[in-house]
Amino acid sequence: MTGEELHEVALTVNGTARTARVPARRLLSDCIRHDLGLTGTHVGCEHGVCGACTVLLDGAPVRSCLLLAVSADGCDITTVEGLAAGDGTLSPVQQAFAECHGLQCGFCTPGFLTTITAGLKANPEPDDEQAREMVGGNLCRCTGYQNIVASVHRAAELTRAAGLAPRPGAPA
Amino acid sequence: MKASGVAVMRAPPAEVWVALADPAVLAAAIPGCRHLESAGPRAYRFSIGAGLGSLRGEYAGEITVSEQQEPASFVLTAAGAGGPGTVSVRVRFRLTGGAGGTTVLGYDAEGGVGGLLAAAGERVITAVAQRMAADFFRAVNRQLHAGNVGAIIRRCS
Amino acid sequence: MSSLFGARVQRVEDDRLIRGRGAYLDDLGADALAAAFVRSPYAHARITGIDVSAALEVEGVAAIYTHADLPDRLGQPLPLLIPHPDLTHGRTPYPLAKEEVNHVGEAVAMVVAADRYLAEDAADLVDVSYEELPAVVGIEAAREAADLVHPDVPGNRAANSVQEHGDAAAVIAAAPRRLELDLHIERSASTPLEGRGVLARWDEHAGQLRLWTSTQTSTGVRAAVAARLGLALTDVDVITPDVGGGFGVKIVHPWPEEVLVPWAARLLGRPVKFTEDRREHFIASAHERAQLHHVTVGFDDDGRIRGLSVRFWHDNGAYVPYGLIVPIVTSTQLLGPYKPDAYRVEFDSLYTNTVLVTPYRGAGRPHGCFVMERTIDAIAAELGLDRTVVRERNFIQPGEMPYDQGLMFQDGRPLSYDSGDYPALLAKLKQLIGWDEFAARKQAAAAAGRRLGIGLACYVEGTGVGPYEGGHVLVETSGKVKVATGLTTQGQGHQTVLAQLVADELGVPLGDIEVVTGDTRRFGYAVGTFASRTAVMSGSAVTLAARKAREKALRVAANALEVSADDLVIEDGIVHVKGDPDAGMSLGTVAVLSNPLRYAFDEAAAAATQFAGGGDLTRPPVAEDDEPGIEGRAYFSPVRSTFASGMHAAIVATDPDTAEVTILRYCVVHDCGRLINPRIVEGQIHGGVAQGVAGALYERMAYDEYGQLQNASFMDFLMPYVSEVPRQIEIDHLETPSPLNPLGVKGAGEAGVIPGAAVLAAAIEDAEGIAITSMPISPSDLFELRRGAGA
Amino acid sequence: MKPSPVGYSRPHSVAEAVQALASLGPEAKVLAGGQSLVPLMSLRLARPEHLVDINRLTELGYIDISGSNVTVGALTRHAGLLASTAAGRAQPLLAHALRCVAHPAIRNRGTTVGSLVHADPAGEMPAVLALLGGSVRVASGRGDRVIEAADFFLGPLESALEPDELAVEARFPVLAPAAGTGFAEVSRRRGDYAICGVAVLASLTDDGSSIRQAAAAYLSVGPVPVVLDLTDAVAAQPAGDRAASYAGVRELAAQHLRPEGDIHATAAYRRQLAGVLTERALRQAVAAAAARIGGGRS
Repeated sequence: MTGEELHEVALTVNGTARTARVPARRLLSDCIRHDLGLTGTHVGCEHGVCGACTVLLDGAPVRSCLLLAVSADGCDITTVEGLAAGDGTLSPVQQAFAECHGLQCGFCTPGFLTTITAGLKANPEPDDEQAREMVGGNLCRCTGYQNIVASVHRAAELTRAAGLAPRPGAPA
Repeated sequence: MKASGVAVMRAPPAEVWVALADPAVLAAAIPGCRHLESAGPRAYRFSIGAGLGSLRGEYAGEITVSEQQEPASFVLTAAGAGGPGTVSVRVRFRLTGGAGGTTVLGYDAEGGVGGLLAAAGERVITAVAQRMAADFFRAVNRQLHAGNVGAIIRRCS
Repeated sequence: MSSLFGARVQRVEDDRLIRGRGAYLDDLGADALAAAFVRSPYAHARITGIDVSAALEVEGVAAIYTHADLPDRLGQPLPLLIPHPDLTHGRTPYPLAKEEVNHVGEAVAMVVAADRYLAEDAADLVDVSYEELPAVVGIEAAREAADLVHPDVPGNRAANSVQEHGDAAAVIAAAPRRLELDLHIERSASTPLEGRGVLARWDEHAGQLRLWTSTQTSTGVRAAVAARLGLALTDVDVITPDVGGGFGVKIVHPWPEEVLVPWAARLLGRPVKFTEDRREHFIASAHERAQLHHVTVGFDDDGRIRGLSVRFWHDNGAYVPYGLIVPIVTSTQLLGPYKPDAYRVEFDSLYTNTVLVTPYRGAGRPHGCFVMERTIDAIAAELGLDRTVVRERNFIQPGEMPYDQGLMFQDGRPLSYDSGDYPALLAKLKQLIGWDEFAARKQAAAAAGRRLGIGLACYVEGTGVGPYEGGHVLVETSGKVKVATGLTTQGQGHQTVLAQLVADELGVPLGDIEVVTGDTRRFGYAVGTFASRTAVMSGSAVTLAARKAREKALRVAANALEVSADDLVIEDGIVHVKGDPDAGMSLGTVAVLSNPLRYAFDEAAAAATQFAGGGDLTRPPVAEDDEPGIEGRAYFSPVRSTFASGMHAAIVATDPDTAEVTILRYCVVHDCGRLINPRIVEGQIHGGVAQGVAGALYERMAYDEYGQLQNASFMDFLMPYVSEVPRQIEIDHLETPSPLNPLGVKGAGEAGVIPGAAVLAAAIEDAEGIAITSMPISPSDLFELRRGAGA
Repeated sequence: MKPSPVGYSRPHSVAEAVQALASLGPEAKVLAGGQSLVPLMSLRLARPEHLVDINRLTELGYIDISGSNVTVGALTRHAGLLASTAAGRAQPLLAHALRCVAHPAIRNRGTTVGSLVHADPAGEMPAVLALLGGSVRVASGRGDRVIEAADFFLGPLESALEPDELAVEARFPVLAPAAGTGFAEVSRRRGDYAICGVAVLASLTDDGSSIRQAAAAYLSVGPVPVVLDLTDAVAAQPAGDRAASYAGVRELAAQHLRPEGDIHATAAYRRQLAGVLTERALRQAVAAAAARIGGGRS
């Protein structure tokens, strides 16, 4: 078998321009983890069910294991490493998870953090049903989800308190 | 995994029986069959490209025919393996005369897939199997209709 | 400084993890070669040939190994970890299949290549020819033994085991009333979100191996790998990185990959990594739970159980590396908080051509609880008594503690309960869920066309199993405290809990304490993380170690301050005279003084050098019976397990049309002795309950008759999302301290999962009026039961 | 679980795309959202030789509501269509069904046209297209053609597309004035493929007093979406009356559907669900239609 053709992929990851040369079949999750070395994004099933690999693609949560890196060329990607402020201050969602014991083994956590971050932008004041819906596509084996849902509410609270909530009508 | 059904063949049981025993007919009728050769009495070696939509794979294996009660019933057993995994199926065919010189061909298939295929989920696999069965009978019908049966009978005599 | 014992302290683990700075196995070894495995597509087959020539052509392939390539020690079957006299026919797998494969997914060849993509390409091209053999699938088939999994194991029977106290048969025969039940539990599995994984680096010059593995026992892996590769323990380091959940499956060791990967790394002189993918985890790791039980019970008109006889059959899969632990736990823990006059249990452990069976959170207890609680519900129904009344009448009373059940437990020691108050627990549970008010609510709902049901289940759980764990506490000259224990952690918050204990003992701030687990470089003697034992075992060990360090610190400080150690206290990292915060010194300084120096490396150190003066010049700098430094090492080895207990109750609604089951309320009362950190204990209960619900309503392993797992993906193996678990898990605690350890604690890790199937079966039965004897139960199953019952 | 080697091209126009498909032959696959294709590739169940990635064909990212159709371009993601209030108004069934398509993260990437071409009998959108009698416009070097829903779904995972054809848009007829839609499904977990699902379209007499016509489309009960005319069972049923009995439709569904059993559900249970869900979806549809008429009057 001869060497595969490599494709140049340019991504903006957590605000930084990054490039990688990868074969067409390289999953975005593997590109982020192994080609770019950002191992905070985890892979739990590689068939799009668990949500551990969720990253924000141009602001919207997607399963990075269900995308080919070549197909994401030119996109803006946010991973768990990009959630905290530049000075290291935890984001409201991260802080809420720490306060509410929203994680145990922590393996699925990055997928929840990215998903909720985008979810609260779209809906800053979720009721309980909406909070559960927000995390409804991510699997966690440790927590029984009780404290994850609590973390969503706490994060919304912290966001409001910090006045980080987008103005009504502002683009999510 | 189980599947049952009935197909009406436009020829009397005797002819259908002969057709189903003929490698040439099987080769033409088995969906995606690339190659089918005799491998001893009532046994054939085959290679097929099977699958649906995005889901395709190459398989090679053996078909054996047993429990023959001409022209009423027989059992066809097929086992194959390929890139996506393994397939084994056991089909009991029941031939009964129908109206206007037709044959009502009932089948009860029982099978399983292995390896990667098993992970595809039974939902998809069962669907694939049914689709292939339908195609198979349609093709056999075409063969019977195309007058190939006559030719078959001659070859057999 | 107020005590941290019992405080809802925030976890010290979390900061790294929520920043994406965790270091799980696959996050390591960017420079490593990748391993992929050729696995059997057949449940039972003879290997007639392996052709790797085409695979070797794949660019980037470093090596391909089959059993024929394995050196003597490595070519042997993997160890039988827990031998037992009743395990007369123990069989374990080869690292790579030799002549026969016994389950789909068994490793046949290992490919090592530049990356996992290329390794899988090559694995695809390894041409293995098989001669298929009849597969033995399911307990009935194994029992009939028309076909054999292992030709030299008659009846597919790995073991037959009997335990009895009293003459159960006679007592049952003499009892006024008698019932027989057949009860069935299907397979499920731990399925942590992170699969197994191992990374090995071989240092050619030092002749030493460094191994990272996602395990529940790093010392166990080290011992096994050293033995298989012919290395000294001192030449093998095993480090447990962050582990993405274990729940039992990672206590098994060594997995084939754990010996093959380091072997290949040494052979190739390159680091090698194996990261298990999801499909592999379903077909190549381990499952649990499948058992068939036949119960015969004799009782009186008050519902008091006289004699109980349980005959059950355990599906142990293709091999039994972990011995008989699961069925032994079922057969002993089945008794729960009850005390039949006589009890007999007999089980067969049977081979099938399916993935091997080893402990999954609860480890045999959920089945035992299901059997016992279903039996008691049946007695209540038979007598028309309230289900809680029958339980009360059979409870062991607090005054009877310690209570010896007259059996041998999984640690080879007497099944003797140390403490507990079951009547109090039940009272709390009835209060919490409103047991006595439910009848009215159910009636009202029925009038509105809704079907409601309530159920409860009780359990007793042996936790803190021996033989021992150890702890090491070191005070650095910076005043920071380094704590190490040998067992590993998978997300339970061990670092936080152990730090709380040490902080209390040493009087230092939580933030100054660092706890390391599962690193043989830091602590070489350990057993592992299982049986809810960390708080009991390592908690006690690090506490004792911290006390030693404290004594030493006080002694050194007393000398320096020229006061009696009895007059000293340690607060906020400062050793000072009681009531006089100024007359003291920092623990860091004490650490400096405890270590007589020739060379100064900083200001503080200078104070301990030989010309700094002070000290009695007629005595050696370090006394004969003393050691430099402020540290303590201690081991805790209890005489036997401590027994936690709990009771769950649930209210469900069943849809009359779709047979869907909705959990309206789920209540837990729980007694794990003294609570070190209630927040963490509640988190453990939440996760356990979710797994209990999963095992009751969603998760099963759907094998077909060919031994193919039909749902080997998260698409068809229905691990619950948030939408499938109870909205709220209501928890109340009772604390009956254990007399068996210095902390008075009991294990809490597995408790939540144990009564799940029993509680929900009872609630569904109550809603439907149809006997529920097999779990899990899907809406389709319930619909078919209704049809059968003509409902 | 990594895909096998695959070639890749990324056309920037429909013309380029169909040219690529024509030259690459039958083993080439179109990559749109990839939410079905990529996992099959990772499991190595799908091993296309070449991928034609249409994610740069932004010209196909449209939702056009004009006259009688909601027309959805091949690059319109489920989430985009779900978010379109205009589309929701013109054909409410789209939103009803889309909410049941997997989870938001999947809908953010998956395309509606892609899910039609994938032709999964358990998919929601094929049933919707079939019920509404919509169509799919496909392009190839041989020119464009429009395939009616009735001819589009050949079998499980098999649509009427030729290997060299690219589906460029799907057309969903808008909702008629006196009509309403309903959608109901039962899945084991929220977001899973449904064990059984039903979409219903019902129209009332002009005065809204009774049902004129009703039809249902089913997912997961056959190799392709099954459409069933319910009119006989419900015609002349009073629409407003909550107590109206729709037992007839349960009968009808039970008679006409031949679902299969699998590891999640027996055939009998599926048939039961088909009946129950038909009635539930019908009630939604009738209520919606009545509301529209009421709203129209006021």
